[in-house]
Amino acid sequence: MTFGQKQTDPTSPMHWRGDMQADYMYPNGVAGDKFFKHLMQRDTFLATKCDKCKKVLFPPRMYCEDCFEEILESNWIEVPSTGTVRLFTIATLNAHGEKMQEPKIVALIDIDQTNGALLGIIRSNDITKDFSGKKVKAILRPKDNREGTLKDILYFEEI
Amino acid sequence: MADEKKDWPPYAPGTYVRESDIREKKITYTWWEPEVQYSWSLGPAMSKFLQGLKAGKIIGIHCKRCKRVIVPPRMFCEYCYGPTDEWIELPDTGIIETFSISYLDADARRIEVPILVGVVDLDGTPPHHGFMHYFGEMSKDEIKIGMKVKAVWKPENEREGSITDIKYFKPL
Amino acid sequence: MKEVAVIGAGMTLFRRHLQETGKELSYLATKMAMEDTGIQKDEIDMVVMGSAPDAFDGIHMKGENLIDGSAAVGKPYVRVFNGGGTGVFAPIAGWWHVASGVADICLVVCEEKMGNCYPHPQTAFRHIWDPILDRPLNPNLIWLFAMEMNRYMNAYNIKKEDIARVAVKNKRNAVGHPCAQLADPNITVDDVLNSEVMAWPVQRLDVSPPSDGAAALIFCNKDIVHKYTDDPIYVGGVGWNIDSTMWTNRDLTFPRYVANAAKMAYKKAGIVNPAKEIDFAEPYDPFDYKELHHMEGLLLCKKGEAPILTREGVTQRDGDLPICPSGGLLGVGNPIAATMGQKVCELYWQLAGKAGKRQIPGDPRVGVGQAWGDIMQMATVMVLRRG
Amino acid sequence: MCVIGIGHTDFNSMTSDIHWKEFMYEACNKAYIDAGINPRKDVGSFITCAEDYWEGFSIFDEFVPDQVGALLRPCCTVCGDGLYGLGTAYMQIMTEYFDIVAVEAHSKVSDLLTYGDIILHAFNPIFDRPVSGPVERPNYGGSPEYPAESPKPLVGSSDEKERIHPYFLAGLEMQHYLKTTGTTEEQCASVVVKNKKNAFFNPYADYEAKLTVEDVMNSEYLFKPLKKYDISPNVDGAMCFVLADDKTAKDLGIEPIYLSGFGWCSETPWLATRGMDAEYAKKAAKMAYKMAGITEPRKEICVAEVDDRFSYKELQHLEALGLARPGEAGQLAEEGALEIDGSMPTNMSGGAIGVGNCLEATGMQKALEIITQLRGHAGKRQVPDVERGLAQAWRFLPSGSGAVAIFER
Repeated sequence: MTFGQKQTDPTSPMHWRGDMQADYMYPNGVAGDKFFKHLMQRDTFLATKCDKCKKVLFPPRMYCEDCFEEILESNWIEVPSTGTVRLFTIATLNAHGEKMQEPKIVALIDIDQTNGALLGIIRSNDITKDFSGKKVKAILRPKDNREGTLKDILYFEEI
Repeated sequence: MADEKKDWPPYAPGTYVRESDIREKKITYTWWEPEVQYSWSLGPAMSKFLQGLKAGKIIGIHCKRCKRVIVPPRMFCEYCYGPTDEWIELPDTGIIETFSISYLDADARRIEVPILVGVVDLDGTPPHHGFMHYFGEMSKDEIKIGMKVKAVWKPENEREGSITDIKYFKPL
Repeated sequence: MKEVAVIGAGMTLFRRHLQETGKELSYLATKMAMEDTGIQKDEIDMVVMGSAPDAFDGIHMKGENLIDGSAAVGKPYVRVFNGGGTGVFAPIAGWWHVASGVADICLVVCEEKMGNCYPHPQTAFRHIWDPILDRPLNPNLIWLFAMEMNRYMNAYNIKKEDIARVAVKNKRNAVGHPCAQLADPNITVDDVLNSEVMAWPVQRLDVSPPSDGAAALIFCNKDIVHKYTDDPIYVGGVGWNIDSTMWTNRDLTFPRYVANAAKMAYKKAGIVNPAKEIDFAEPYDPFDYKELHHMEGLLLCKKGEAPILTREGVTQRDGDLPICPSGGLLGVGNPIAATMGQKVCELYWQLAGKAGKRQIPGDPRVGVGQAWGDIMQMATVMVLRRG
Repeated sequence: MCVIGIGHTDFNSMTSDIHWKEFMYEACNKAYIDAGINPRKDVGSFITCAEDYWEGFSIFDEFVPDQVGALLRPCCTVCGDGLYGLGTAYMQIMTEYFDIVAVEAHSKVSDLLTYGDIILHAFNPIFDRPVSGPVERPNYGGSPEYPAESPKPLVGSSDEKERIHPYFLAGLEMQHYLKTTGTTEEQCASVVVKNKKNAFFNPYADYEAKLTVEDVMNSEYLFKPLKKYDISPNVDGAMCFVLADDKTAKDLGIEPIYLSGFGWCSETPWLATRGMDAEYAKKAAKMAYKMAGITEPRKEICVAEVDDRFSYKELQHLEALGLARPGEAGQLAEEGALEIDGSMPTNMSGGAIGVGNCLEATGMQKALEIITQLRGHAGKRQVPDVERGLAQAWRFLPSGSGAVAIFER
């Protein structure tokens, strides 16, 4: 026996409740700020191109993670807000592990003209469909409602 | 090299953001409120301690090898790494080990009437053994290290098995 | 065991809020250290990340999130953590990667983004307390240090103005540090004593501010150090030590864990008489009294003697034993783990003669840096020396 | 370098009767007694592997020393799986600062009420996390109050009501794995059947079950193609290992198990640019094999415990580790080659599917099984003549990091 005594009385206090609640304000970063400020004005995305490895990084970055070179102002390019579904899944559970009110199609979407991708929700009338390889476009909030976060992309839908 | 005599680090990269830039949305940012809740198991020692508080008692535990009375109690002694097992009821008196006069509350907001808070070194334990609590029925000018104090308990029907079953410690 | 050299360092601006994400801050500090050394990403074998609570950045497993900014994509990468002690512990971890012979070149990056926790990082500090014994009392973090400071003042009969001198010295030392958040060339002891009382005896100017920032450091095996520099700075010894979680079961007067960690490092560095053999020190100074407390813990003076040395000017930059010549946390800022920039990076810059306006006169050969963390219980110590 | 002592608690879905400090103490005490040492005198350094949000403290490191025996001794936290701790211990001993180092890892996940939300909290907050749902806390409570002069600045609010469970990412990755390797869902199901069966022979496993491939295939799709049984359930458990250099082990008169190789590696955290082929495991294995002098892993490794927190992960990892050719693992599972009496016994303990997902201790539980096998103490699940085994860890969603350790007799 590791201890001199163990808990044997199930009516004694057993648990103590607590939390680590706090609220977070994440600045979108130098690259992120540029991306989202652009998205507030236009219906297209921005991406960044690394001079060394020639990859078009998306979401855009201030540096290339592989080459570790800074990305210059001149290497920001505009790309369309469309893409191809690489992978998708039908999520049925919410974060508490309970059934969601309605299942959601979550997809990893390769953004056109880039080497990057974006997670997104696909809205469709037909949930049983195979979305792999399908072309989709981002549906954005009305311009006067955009706030400069990923929430400005409401969802993706098949073209 | 000549330039080594210059300031170092040679430059300080980073983009300063003022609080007003956030308020006025000059920079974009993302908001998130995580849901982070726990329900920690108490185990025998803490369960017994909280039961004791509910009954108006301070419960400690004895380590026979180290000849040490430990409060708050635990199931093992951190000095000899052996198990502890003999429960001891301690008096609710002690001396002020150290204290602070706080003009800030938990969220760093200013308050007018300061909180007197500190560590009580309980009687019947080795020196410097006790727990943190509030002090009351004394002014910020009267409180001092080494002062003898006694617990003021909540009425029995309001106690719920928490450290706050003791309202505060008052001068003895 | 391999001998380990420091070959480069970098750090960012320290401010309450910076626009860069944690990744981007790590990138800026890392890039600066790499340019200082003239090293490419491919030459780095392994990476160590030092970053304090996840609750500041607001990202669970935040070490994982910072990988790409720390030049660690595709490399062995590990994050170490012991609260405020991380600022010196991360370089200790970098040291053992090289000293063990597992890596030849190891990059250490420290990052902190306290501004993410909104409106104030104080919210995250609420969760460092024991949930059963302390949190129901609704404590403020400052209480902890006020209680320790009071105990220390009471034991040795120390006056507040002697403690305030530390804040004045460090905020003045920080003038000339390009990263500094709170440098002030004109601050006086009276300014500190008249500042707003937060939790007596702690006043507004006794405290270092929360900040965003990052720092980086590159360690190299002695066998290949000639490729990068002719004048390397070596790690003499390291030490770390932890005291009991139950801080109300300890005497807070003297930090015995700091003394244990210091003894461990000094023994390995062959230092017998630290007060004589160490030329300058960067003890951890999130509060002004902590610098004094830690000088005593680092065995640089007798118990209760640190305030006297400070009063006599011994600890000034041009004194016999300069303490916190960088400006410390009080002057430069306190992005918990990223204070590696004022602690270990500063040792390197001073010993390499690269400290610019902050350069200690004379020819410093041995310096000690220290950090302190967790709930007043963790000490991390690193001794650097000239080759 | 060798392991001279191991200790662990029982593994249970709930451990309401014991405080997490006492839980850690139990595992550590058992390891010290197994090694025949006194932690207060003999152990040079202590390492705990933990992450703050799993435990519920902003700085978990502060709550560690007392119960592991580290009072006034060198002690630190490594934010990684238990296997990262073993690697750290290896390096610390190699510096010649210490002879004996103790490594502890644990899961007390039953203390945690909001598991899904906490994994979501590990996602990139700007480009990934907002996809999962509303930025506002679904059940508001216990959070900061905003004074009138600085009201709460909210951005990104929407009409969504709930956040998606983060396991959707495993659903995506599984689809990628099935597509690129031609592995079938039935083959993944056979991994579940095997691991749940193995758990019957493991006295500390908590999720043993007698299932058929049909049972697994008939379980509902939660994150298509990921089904209910493909997902490992959570479990509480604590473990401690004591490591020492060869000379110290010899002096103690212990029959040691050697830690002959280890490696670890991280891929980019960006989901957008990360491949989904467990590159981290490939690189970590390469490093570990080099250190252990292994050139043909399939022949030289007798038993393997690989991360199987989702059934397809076991197959994906076996391929990444070079223990199966790309696309071959599913077939091996179907043919029974991964069974205890097969040609490449894998997850004899039951793995995470049979024992449970023990967070940062998952890799440690794998190493525990390998050491038990090497010692010949595995009872009915013992593989005969085990000379060398491999344990592998993954840092779980949403990361692309992992470690590999090789143990020898």
